[in-house]
Amino acid sequence: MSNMFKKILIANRGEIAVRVVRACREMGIPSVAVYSDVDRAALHVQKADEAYAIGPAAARASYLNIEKILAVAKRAGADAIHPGYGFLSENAEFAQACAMAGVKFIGPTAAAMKIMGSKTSARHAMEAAGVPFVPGSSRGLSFEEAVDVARKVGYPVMLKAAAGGGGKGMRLVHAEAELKSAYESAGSEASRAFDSGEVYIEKFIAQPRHIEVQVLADEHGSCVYLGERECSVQRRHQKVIEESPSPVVDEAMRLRMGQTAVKVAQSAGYTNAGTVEFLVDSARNFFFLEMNTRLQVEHPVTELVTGLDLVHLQIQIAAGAKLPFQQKDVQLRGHAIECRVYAEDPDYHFFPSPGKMTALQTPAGPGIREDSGVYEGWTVPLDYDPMLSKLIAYAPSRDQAIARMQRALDEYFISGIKTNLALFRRILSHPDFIAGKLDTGMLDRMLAEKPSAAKSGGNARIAAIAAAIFALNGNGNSNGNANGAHASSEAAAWKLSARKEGLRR
Amino acid sequence: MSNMFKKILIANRGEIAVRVVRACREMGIPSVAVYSDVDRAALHVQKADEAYAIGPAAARASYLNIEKILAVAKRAGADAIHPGYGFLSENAEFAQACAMAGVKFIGPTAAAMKIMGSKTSARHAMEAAGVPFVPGSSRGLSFEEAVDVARKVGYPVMLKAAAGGGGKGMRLVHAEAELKSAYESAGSEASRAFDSGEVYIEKFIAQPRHIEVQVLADEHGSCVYLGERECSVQRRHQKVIEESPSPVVDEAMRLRMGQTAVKVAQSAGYTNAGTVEFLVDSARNFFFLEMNTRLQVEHPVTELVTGLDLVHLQIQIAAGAKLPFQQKDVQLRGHAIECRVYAEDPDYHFFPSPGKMTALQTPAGPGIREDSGVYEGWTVPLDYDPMLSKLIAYAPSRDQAIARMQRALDEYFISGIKTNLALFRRILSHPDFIAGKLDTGMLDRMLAEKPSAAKSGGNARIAAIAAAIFALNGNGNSNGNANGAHASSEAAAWKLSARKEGLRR
Amino acid sequence: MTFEITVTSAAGAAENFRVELTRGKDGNVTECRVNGEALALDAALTQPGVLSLLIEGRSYRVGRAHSAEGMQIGISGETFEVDVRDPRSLRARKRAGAGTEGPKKITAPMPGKVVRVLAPEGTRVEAGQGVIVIEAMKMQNELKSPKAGVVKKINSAEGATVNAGDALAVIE
Amino acid sequence: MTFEITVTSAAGAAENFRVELTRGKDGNVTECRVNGEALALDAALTQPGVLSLLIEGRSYRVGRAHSAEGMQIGISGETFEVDVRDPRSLRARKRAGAGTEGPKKITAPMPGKVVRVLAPEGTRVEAGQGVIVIEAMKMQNELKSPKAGVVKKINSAEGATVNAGDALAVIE
Repeated sequence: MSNMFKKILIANRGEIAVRVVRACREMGIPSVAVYSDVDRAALHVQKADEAYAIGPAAARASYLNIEKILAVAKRAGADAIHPGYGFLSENAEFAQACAMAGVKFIGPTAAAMKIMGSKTSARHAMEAAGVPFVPGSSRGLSFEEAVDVARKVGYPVMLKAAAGGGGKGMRLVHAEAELKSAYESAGSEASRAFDSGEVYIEKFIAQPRHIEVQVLADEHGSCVYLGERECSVQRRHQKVIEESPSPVVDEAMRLRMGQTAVKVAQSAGYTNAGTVEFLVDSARNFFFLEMNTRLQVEHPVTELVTGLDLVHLQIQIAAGAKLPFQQKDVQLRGHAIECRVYAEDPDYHFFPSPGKMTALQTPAGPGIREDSGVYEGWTVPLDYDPMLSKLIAYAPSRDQAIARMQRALDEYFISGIKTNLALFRRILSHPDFIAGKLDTGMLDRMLAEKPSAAKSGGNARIAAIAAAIFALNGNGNSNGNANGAHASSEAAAWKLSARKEGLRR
Repeated sequence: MSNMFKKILIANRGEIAVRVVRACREMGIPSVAVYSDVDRAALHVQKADEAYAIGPAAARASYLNIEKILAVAKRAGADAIHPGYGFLSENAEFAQACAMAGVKFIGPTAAAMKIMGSKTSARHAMEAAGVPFVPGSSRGLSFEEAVDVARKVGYPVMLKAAAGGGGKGMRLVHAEAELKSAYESAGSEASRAFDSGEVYIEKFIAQPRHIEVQVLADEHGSCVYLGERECSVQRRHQKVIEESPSPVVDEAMRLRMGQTAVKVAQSAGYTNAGTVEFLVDSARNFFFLEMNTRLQVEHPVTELVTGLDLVHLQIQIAAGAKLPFQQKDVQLRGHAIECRVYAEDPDYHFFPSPGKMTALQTPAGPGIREDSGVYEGWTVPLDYDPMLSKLIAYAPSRDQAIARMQRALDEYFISGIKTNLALFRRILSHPDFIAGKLDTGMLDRMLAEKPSAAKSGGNARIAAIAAAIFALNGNGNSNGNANGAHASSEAAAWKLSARKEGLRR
Repeated sequence: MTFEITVTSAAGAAENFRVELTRGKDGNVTECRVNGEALALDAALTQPGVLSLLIEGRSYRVGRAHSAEGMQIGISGETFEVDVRDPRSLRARKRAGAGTEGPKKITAPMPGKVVRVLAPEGTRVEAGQGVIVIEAMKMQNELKSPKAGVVKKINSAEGATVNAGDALAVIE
Repeated sequence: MTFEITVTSAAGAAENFRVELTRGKDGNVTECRVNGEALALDAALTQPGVLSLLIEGRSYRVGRAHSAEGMQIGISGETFEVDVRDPRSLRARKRAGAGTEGPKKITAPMPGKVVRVLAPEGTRVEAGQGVIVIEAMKMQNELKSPKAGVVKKINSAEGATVNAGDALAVIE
């Protein structure tokens, strides 16, 4: 493309920064990483073509510092910025500042972000376009209005922060008696989190699924949808496992959801990649929830079932290219599942577990993709989100994708820090997950169940034998006697062998 | 499936043994590895559910020892054997011995293997079915017959071993004066390699492409083709890079080649996975070359463009299942390229380079699959084929797949032994490769060219700086001061920083 | 040599094993018994901290790590805490007293920053009452008192960075 | 400290660099000059043998390995042989004499098995004539005489296993 970017700055860290660096490399565009003081040795710094320090560990002073990031862009000669997800990715002010600085923001316009950023203003635009909403109010409410609306839609209802996201400022209210205290606490939580205490009310949907549709719109008026993602496996409103397609969406429902998603995007003049989130009730009615105006963490499952590369397409679209295909060209094939690997301890209240990864063995082979931001020996800093990596499995069918993911989890080994790898094994072997019976409360219910201890039976004995062998041989940390090319049959520092025959002597 | 195997023994080593172990794990079937004395610590032994020693390093005493392998199958209770490729995979006697022992051989019947094993007997079956052949003789020839046939088809001609493969016993003959010595040397080479000195003659096709079609046949009469693989990038008749689809095959040609391949398979009563190889001339005429009666090294490129898993399907078919799809369900999408990573020195006559892999960093991320048989610290034995791993890149288009593979090669780092990684970078950036102008002589011509030294300019200077820093800091081998979770900003053992500003002080 | 080993699964189930390994003259293990049962064993250290075990023909790839809590052993995705004791040694069981007698420490379960001291020195607290809040990776975690008593000592000020295992408070 | 460094690309192109690194009192490098030119440099050892370099803002991930031939440096897929000399040291250049004067060794370029001795001791050979055939990984490789002369010594018998760098024969 003649007017492709000369250089792209990635205003992010971790796996997504590495993901975008790889796309830039593949497109022949030099990439610029930025890093805080604790990220000097981070993987994204090592993978990028250029890297510049932008300040202290605290995100506010570095990854959220618009001025510093734009100064680096200018200094390095970057003519575009990819924001990744999180940090500044949904900050309309940043998009605006990029435009002012003559640097292309790879994402939607600030105007479209503003419309979608406030849930109530988004609702106005959508309602006019006939997008289905959960019954409730379409704007921030006074307490008196809240009482009226809640009576009208019927309890239970949800209070939500108008400027919110990520579960903050949300309250479930079962009866009018609870409404006042919930209204107040939601409002004050929203104020603290989003600088706006506005709350609104929605009918509470029992055991809903969270299903979202990926859209892609160019700057010439074309917009397509790329199938859906089922993201119902959540803990504290944070997605844990995502998959595509959804076990509950058939061709007809996909068409309706997709067309609705395109309508949502077009009503806001949306461009680039975005995601339209829906709540789906048990009768498979879907209701618009919100639009995420950025690349999602879980975009790889869509890439695997469509065969497309969303980051390449984001960059092409931002550079002014037309979408290189039409809706009818989009073919979905197979099934993809993603696990978000976090540095947290699922056996101890999901406490975060930063620290040094002393060993790291990652899975590979057929149908396995890993988008990682870490490496063996890296010290995961305590200053940011605990996501280490995304493990994605693709296979012809959902059953095979589950089995493949289990196989990959078996191969995965991380030591030095705690991770949630064992949690995925438990979820993936749960009968409800296997049956595709998912809803946003499923994981919490599963965690409340007693885990079956049966599985460990055999391996505890093996662990004891291994521990004894390690103890017998000092520590087994060094793999000592291997002299370069010499010892072809002596790769290991030591070998032991006890045969029953030996005992008979 | 009700009559699925209870346990599968894998009569192989290296990446393909790991590949099959993974498929077994995904299908819930216990896997049994076998290993020679030098392979005790090999990856396939570590990944399998069970592992048994089968003797000394020499393949004849271990991986080719039918008796020992069947004894292990019996002892472990395996009711099926996957032979991988190489070793016993195309040995009809082994397939027969499995059948006699009541163990299912995952592959075609011994009868079908025998038909395909002799090129001349294969030819008789095919000619009757109307399969196109390179003009020449259809059977072993006396010298006098050879003179006649060569005159009839016209020089240049190829002499080939009837029982051969892999280039052994092949001679190109430009004129009748050369025929006698070529006939004799080809015959004696064939005798040594295949215990049969029979040679036949074919018209020599100048600068042919090698294109092959994957077929899959169940034991109930269904047979499908799964697109083609372009394998023209070869050195000494060994494939180096494979891709699918071929840059030269369009829909119409794919249909004709696919239908021919199915005809070939059916004429021999072929079952399970197989590959029909064709020579393609510059006018895109294709001629049957041979059928490989096993899973090919390069099967992953087909898996990526079809979305299927060939090893799962092999196992299902061998267990008596019907093909779970029809020809019309096979969709090809995107482009896949495979590089065969070998322990050999492309800068020194491609000498093998066994030894200890002291460091190994493998590529990952979008569109990258790695099927590896090695790990960091493994000592690659000198007793077997030098293939370490297969690196496969998938992307929406051929150009993107090439760029993605280059990106992955940039990320790949192996030390301790020599590898051919640099060779792939050279091939993938060659104008003929990029243009898809491939033929089986392309790589030899490229290797005869002087490599452009321009690329190294910048990096030599960086290498010098790095060497100085390593020298200044002793060896930099230990990453010392990292105390578990403590030193979040001190992941590295040491850091240096020299700023120009410092110089001005 | 004989080892008494306690293996605790992630779910908290603990099991005790007695593992006997006998070395021959060449240093090789000639005999392996687990709880008295003889097993065919073949072990190879394939990487630092990674063991390939063949036990009665079954193959296991075992990873080993150390943390503040001791040794962990990972086997195909499961992680176990192991406590290895050589019964001949005089060293007592390392297990800390588990009751509610005497002063108890509150230790940091992870590195982080102290964002709030909920119960300053001298405060009377119930078992399970929050004492200190630490934050890491955008998550706040309340550390609770292990027993009813009085906060005897707070070792960390608000804003301080702490390491995993640091004693942050003492309850008496 | 100043280093004289010869960097040889895989294609055989050699280049010489003079790298000066000056340490400050705290042990940190305060100055980096390459062939006299000052560069902004930031280096971090991220893994054993792996260096992250930022040079004038450009990022490089550099791997280091040792082999029989010396030190290798890998940068984004390219591998260089490097020879580092501290000019103050008296150690002579390690480069072996390259001419055809005097006795020359034939060394094994890889581990393998000697399958055939083509030119036994006492044989007169031409430069480039095969002397010994070794086999590894199913490939036979003929090792050739580096000069015209007489086979003075054969150190390996047929069937022997040899290591990379072993001197297999001497031609005089």
